[in-house]
Amino acid sequence: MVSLLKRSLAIISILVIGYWLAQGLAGVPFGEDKMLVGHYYLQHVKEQTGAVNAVTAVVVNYRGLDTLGEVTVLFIASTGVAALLWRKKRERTAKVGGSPVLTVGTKFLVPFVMLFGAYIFIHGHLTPGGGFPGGATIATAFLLLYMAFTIYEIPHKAFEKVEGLAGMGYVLVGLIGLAIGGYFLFDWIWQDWQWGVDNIGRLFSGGFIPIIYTIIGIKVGTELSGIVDNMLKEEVRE
Amino acid sequence: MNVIGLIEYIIVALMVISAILAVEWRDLLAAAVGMAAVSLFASILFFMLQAPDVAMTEAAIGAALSGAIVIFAVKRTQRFETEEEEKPGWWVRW
Amino acid sequence: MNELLIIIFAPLLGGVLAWALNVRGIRELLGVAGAAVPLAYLVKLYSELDASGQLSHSIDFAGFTFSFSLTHLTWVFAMIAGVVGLASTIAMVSTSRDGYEWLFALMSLTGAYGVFLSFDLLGFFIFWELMTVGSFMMVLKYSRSAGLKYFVLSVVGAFAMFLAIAKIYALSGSFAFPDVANAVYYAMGRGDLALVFGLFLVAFGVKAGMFPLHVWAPDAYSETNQSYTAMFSGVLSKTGVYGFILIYMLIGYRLMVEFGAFRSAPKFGYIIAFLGGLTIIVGGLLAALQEDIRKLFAYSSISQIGYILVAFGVGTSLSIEAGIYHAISHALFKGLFFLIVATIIYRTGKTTFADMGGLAEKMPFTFAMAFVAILSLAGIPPMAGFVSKWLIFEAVISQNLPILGGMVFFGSAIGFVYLIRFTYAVWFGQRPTDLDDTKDAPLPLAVAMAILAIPNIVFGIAPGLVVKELNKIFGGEIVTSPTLWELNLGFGRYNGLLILVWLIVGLLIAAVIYFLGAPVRKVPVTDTYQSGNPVTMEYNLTIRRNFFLPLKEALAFWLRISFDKLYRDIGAWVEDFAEVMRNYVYNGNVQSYAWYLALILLILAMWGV
Amino acid sequence: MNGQYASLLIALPLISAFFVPLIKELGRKAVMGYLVMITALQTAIAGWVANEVYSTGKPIIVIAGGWKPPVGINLYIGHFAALFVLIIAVISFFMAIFSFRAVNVEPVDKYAMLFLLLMLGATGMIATGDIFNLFVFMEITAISAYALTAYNKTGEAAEASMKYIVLGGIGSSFFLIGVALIYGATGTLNMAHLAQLAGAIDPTVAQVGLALIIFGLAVEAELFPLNAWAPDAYQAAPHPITVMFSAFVVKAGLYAIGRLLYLFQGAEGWSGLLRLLVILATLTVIVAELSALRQKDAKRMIAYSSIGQVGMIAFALALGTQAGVSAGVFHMVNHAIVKALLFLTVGYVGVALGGTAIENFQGLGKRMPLTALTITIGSLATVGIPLFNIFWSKIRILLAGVEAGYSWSVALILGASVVEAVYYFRLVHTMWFVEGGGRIRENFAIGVIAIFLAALIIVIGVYPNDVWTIVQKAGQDLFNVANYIKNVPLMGVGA
Amino acid sequence: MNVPDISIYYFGAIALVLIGLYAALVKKNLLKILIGLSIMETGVNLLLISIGYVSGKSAPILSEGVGPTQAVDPIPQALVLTAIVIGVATTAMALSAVVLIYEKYRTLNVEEIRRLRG
Repeated sequence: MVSLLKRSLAIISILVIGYWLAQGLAGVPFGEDKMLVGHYYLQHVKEQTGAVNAVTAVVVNYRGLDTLGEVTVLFIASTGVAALLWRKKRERTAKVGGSPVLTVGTKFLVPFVMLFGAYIFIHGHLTPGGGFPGGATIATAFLLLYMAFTIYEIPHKAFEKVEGLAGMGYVLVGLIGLAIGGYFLFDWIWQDWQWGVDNIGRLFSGGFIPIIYTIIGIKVGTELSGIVDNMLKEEVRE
Repeated sequence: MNVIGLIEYIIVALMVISAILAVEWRDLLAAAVGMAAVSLFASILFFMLQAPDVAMTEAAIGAALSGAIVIFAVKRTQRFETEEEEKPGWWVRW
Repeated sequence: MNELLIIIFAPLLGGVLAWALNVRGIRELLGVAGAAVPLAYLVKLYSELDASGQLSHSIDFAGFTFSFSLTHLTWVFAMIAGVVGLASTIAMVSTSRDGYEWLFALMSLTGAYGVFLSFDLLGFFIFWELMTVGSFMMVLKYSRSAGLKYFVLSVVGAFAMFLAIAKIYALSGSFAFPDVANAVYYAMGRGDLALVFGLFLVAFGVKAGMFPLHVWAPDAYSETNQSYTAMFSGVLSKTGVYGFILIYMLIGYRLMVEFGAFRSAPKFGYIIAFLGGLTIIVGGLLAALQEDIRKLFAYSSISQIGYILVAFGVGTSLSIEAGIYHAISHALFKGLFFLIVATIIYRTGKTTFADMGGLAEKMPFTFAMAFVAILSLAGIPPMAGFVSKWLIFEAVISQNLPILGGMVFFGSAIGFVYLIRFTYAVWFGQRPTDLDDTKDAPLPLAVAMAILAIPNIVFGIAPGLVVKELNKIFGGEIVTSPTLWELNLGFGRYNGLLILVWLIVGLLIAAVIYFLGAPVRKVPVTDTYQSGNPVTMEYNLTIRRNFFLPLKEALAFWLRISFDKLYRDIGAWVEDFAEVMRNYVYNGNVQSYAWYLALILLILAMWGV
Repeated sequence: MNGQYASLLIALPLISAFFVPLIKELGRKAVMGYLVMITALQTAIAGWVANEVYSTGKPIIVIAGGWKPPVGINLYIGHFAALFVLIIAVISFFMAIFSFRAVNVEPVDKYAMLFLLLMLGATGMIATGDIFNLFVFMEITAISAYALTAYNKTGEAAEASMKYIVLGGIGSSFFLIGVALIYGATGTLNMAHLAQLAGAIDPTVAQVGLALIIFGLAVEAELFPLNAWAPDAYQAAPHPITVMFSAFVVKAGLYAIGRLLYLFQGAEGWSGLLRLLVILATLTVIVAELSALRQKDAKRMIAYSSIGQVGMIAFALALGTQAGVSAGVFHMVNHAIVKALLFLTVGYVGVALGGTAIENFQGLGKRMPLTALTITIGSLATVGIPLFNIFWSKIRILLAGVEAGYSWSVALILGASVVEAVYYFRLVHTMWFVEGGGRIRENFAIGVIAIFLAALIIVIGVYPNDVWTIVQKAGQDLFNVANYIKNVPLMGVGA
Repeated sequence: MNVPDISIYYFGAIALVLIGLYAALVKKNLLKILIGLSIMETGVNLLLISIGYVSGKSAPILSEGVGPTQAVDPIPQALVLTAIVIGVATTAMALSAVVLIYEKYRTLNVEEIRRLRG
C-alpha cells in the first residue's frame, strides 16, 4: 500500500487546510440571514418575473447569462466526449440484455418517465425542479433503454441536430429580447407583452421561463444521452 | 437535541462514511456506488436545507448520471485498483 | 538640434538599407555612407560646439523623455567612433560578403554613437544593449560558443547597469544626468551607493575588458570578421572607458565624500586603478604566449585598456586627461593593427605565426603601416602612443603610487616583448613557399589603414592639437602646450618636432652607413635557439613556434587560475542544476502536481492562521 | 446600435457554435471556412466595440436581462476589456486560418465548435462583471481547453488533458469555496458592489475567501507550483490551440487575478497576499526560464518561455502600484503578439517537417527562410532586444518593480532573462548557421499572418507611443477601482 | 487554537472536500482520483447551499403560504444548479480522457502515465 509516511503527511495537511477553512467559515455563521440581494429577489420576484419558484426566476431571468453559460458548458462536455471517443466505426459491445423484468418494465415505464421529465421542466416556474432535473430524467429514460436492450442506439446524428437547434433557440430568445426590449436575454413576454400577468401561479405565467426551461430540458436530455451513447460504444476493429 | 438535529447528524455521518469508503475501496465499481451514495445523501441534505430544486437536480444528475458514467468508464478500463508495492523514492519519480 | 539624432541613427539606417538591398555594389556604398555621414556632421558641429559649449536635444518617446547632448568630452569620444568606425567600414568593403554583417556592424556603431551622445541613463542603457546585440550577432555568425560567452557576460553587465539605473530612478524619479547626479549626492544611502558603484564597475568592466571580466575578449575579437574587430576593439571598448568617466561624473563626488581617499587617490578610484594594473599584466603576459595572431592582438588590446583604467583610477584631472589621450591613441593603433591582421588573413588566409614569415617584401605598404603601428603601441617617441603613455607615466608617478607605477612600467616592457614576436615572426625571416605570390593590401583596406596611420603620426608629432581639445573638457590649462609641438607639464616637457628631426637625422646616418659602408652579405637565416639543450621537435623554439615556451612553463602555476574556466564551470553548473531541478519539479506525475497545490494551500493556511 | 449590442460578443460565437452541427455534412472545407467567417465577424464586432469605448472614453455596460447590476449580471467592457476582446478576436481569426493547414484529425466540426467556445470563454472571462459569472466562463474556457488539449487523441495528448483536468478541477472547486465565503460575508456577487462592501467584511473571512479565489485563478494563470500542467498542455495541444492558450487563455486568468486583487483593496490581509503573489511570480519566472534551458522539443521550450513571461506579468500586476499595472498590461499585449507569432511559426514548422524537435530546425534559414526570419524576430523580441516591443514593457515592469521595493526579485528576473537569452540564441544559431536539408515551399496564408505579426512587433518596438497611451488607459481601468464603481449603474439594494 | 464551532452541514461539506483532496493526493489509480474530484464538487455544492440556508425559513417557492420574508436565500440554490451540471460536465470530460489513456497506456497507475515530463 502507499507508504505510511505519505498517507500521514496527507492527513496532516488536509487537517490543517480543514482547520483553516473552518476558521474562515466560522465568520459566516450557519442559519443566520446573510441575504442582501436575496431579499430584493424575494420581494420582487412575483411582479417582475411572474414565477412562483424564486430559484427558477433567479436562474433563468435575473442571472440568465449564468444559465446560458451553463448550457454551453454541457454542450462543450458532450462535444468533447464525442470528439475524444470518436472512431470511424463504432458499435455497442453489450453482450447480455436486461432480464425479462427489466425489458418488459422498461417498455412499459419509458414513456411515463419521459412524460414525468417533460412535466418537471414545463412546470419549472411553479413547482421545484426545472430544465436540468427534467432533462436528466429524460436522459435516465434513455439510459434505461440502453440497459434493457443490447442493440438499442439513440439516433445520435438527429440528437446532435436537436442539441444545436435547442441551443440556437435559447440564444435566439435572448436576441429577440435584445431586439424588442433593448437588453440581451430580456424577458419581453412578461415585461413588454404582459402575457399571463393576471394568472400568476398557473401554467401560462412566468414570462419566457417555461419556454427557456423547455429548451433547456430538451437540450440537457439529448446531451446527457449523447454522452451515455458515446461512452457505451467501442471501436470495431476490422 | 431534537429529532431533526439527530437526523441531520446521522445523514451527514453516513455521507462522510460513504465518502471515505468510496475512496478507500479497492473495487472501482464499489467506489462508483459509494460516490452515488454520497450524492444521494447530499440530495437528502439539500432537501433538509429547504432547497428542493437542487435536491432533485442532485438526485437526477449527481446520483444517477455521474454514477452511471463512472460505471461505464470502469467497464471500459479495469475493475480493480492494481496493487503494487511502493517503489523507493515514492515522492518523486523521473 | 536633431543633427544629434542623425548622427546616431545614420549608421543603423545605412545598415538596414544595405541589408535590404543586398546587391554587391550598392550595399558597400550604403554601408560606408552610413559610417561617413555621422563623421561629417561631427566635424560640422565642431564650430557650433566651440561657440556654445554644449548642444543638447531632447525628445519624449514611449512615455520617457530622452535627452542627447554633445559636449567636448562626448565630441572627442564620438570622433574616435567616427574615424575608427569609418576606417573599419571601408575595410569591410573587401572582407565582408553579405548584408547580414553590414546590418549588425553598423547597428553596433549606432549603439556606440548613442552611448556617447545620450544624456540620460535610459537612452544610455538602450543604446548600450543595441551595441551589445549588434556586436554579438557578428560573433554568433562565426562561432556559437564564443558568441554565447560574449553575450552572456555583456548581458550580465548590461543588466547590472539596468539594476543600478532602476535603483537611481526609484530614488530620483528621472533619468537625466543632472537630476541623477544631485539625487545620488543628496538622497542615496551608503549601502545603495556602494551597490550602485559595484554594479556600474561590473557593467563597464565587462565592456572595457577589465581583468576578471576580460575572458570574452580574446574569443570575440578573433572569431569575427577581422575588419569589424578594428571597430569592435577600437570603438566598443571605448564605451566601457566612457562609462568609467560617467562614474566620475555622476556618482564620483559622493563616492569621494563617502569613502574618502587612499594615498592621494580616491578609494574607489584605487580599486579601478588596481584592477586596471592587473589587466595590464595579465593581458600582456597572455598576449606573449599566444600562437594565433588575432588572439595576440586581442590580449594586447585588453592590456592597453588596462593603461586607461589605471589613468582613470589615479583620479587627478591630469591622469584622466592622459587616460582619454591614451584612449584616442589606443583606438588608432589598435584599429590599425586589426586592419593589418585583416589584410594578412585576407591575402594569406593564415592566422597562426607558424605558417607566416617574410611578408615584408611581398606586402610593403602593409609593412609600412605595421611599422607605424608597432612604434605607436611600443611607445616610441614620434608616435601618439608615446605621448599618451608618457602622460600616464607622469600622472602616476607625480601622485607617487609605486605599485601602479610598477605595473604600468611592466606593461610597456611586456608590450615590447610580444611586439618583437609579431614583427619578426610575420614580416622577417624565411617565407613559407606557399606565401610567395601574396599581393599587397587591396585598395579599401589600404585606404582604411592610411586613415588610421596618419593621425597616429600627426598626434605624435603635434600633440598640442589633441591637448587643446582635452583641456577644454576640464576647462583649465591642465597640460600647457605653448606651441603645437610642445607639451609642458611643469615637471616634464616634450617637443614632438625636435624628436622627429633627431630621428630623421639618425635614420639618414644609419642609411648612409648601410648603403656605403659594410658590404651586405646574404646570410642564411636559421632559427637557432638551443642554448645548450637538445633540439627536439616540440621544444624547437623558433620565433614562429612557441617562442615563449619557457615563459609559459615558468608561469604554469599562475596560468592554471584562469577566469575563463571559472565562468565556463559556472555556466555548466547552472545548466546541470536547471536540468536536475526541472526533472524534479516537472516529473510528470499528476500526484506530485496535486501535492504542489496542497502545498500552496498549506502555505496560505499557515500564513493565514 | 446602442451599447447593449456589445452583448453580441457573447451571443455570436455561441449561436454559431450551436449552428455547426447543422452544417456538419458539408465537409471539412465548409466547416473551416465557416469558422474563419465567424471569427472575422467577431473581429469586426470587437473592433466596433473597441472603437466605441476608446472614442467616447466611457465603458460599455452590457446589462443582461435588463436587471441593473447587483440584481442582474452585467458585462463591464472598459478600456482593458475592449482592448483584449479585440486581441482575442484577431488572434482567433488568425488561428482559424492556421487551422486550415494544421488540424486534420478527423471530427473537424467538433474542433470548430470547441474553438469558438474557447474564444467565447476567454471573452466572457474578461468582460464579465460578476464573480460567479467569472466562474462559469472560467469553466467554459477550462473544459473546452481540456477537450482541445486531448483533441489529437494520442497517448500524450490524453495524459496532458488529464493532468489539466485534475489540477483545474481542484483549482475551480477551491475557487467556488472562495466565492461561497465572499458571498456569505457580503450577500452580493457583483464585482462593483463587492468593492464597496470589501471594507466591511470580517477579517478572517476576507483573508480566507480572497486567498482561495486568488488560488483558484492562479491555477488558471500558471503561477509557479500550480503551472505543472501548462508545459504538457502547450506541447500536446494542436498548434493553433497552443497559440490561443498562450496568447489569451492565460491572460484571462491573469486579468481576473488583477481585477479581483484590486477590487478587494479594502479587505484585510490584502498587502500580505500581494507579497506572497510577488514571490510566487518571481519563482515562476526563474523556474520556467531555467527549465527551458536543455529542452529537446522547441515547442516545449517556447511553452516554458511563455510561462516565464506570464510570471513576469503576474509580478507586474502584483506590485500594487499604477505604474506596475500599466506595465503589466503593456507586457500582456506584447506577449500576446510575440508568443502568437512564435507558436504559429514553430507549429507550422512542426506541420511541415513533422514534429517540433530542435533537430528539425537545423538550417531552417535555407529551408524555410520566411519562417526562420519570423522566428528570429520573435526570439529577439522575447529576449528583450531594444528595437522590439517586449523591451519597452520589460523595462517598465522592472523599473516599477524596483520602485515598489522588490529589487531582489528584479535582480532574479534579470538573471532569468539572461538564461532566456542563451537558449533563444542557441535556437537562432541552429536555424541560421547550421547546415540543413532541402528547400520547402511555404504556405502563403500563414506567411502573411507571420509577416503581419512580425511587422507589428517591430512597429510597436520602434514607435511604442500610441500603444502605450492605449495601454495606460487600460491600466487605469484595471487599477482605479473608484471609477470602476462609479461607472457601474448600481441599484440601491437595501436589506 | 480555539476549534471553531461550525454547524454540522459546514463540517460535512468541508469533510467531503478534504476527502476528495485526500483521494487526489494519495490514491494511485486515476479513476479513484476522479471519484475524489467528483466528491469534492459535491462537497462544495453542499457548502454553497448551507451558506444560503436561513434557519426556520421555508423553500423559496412563494406559493400562497410562503411570503417573501419566510423564504430561504434563492441565490446559492441558483448557483448550485449550475455548479452541479458543471461538475458532471468535468467528470464526463475526465472519464473520456481516462478511457483514451487506458486505450493507449493499458494502465491507470498515475506513476506510469508519465510520458510528458521534464
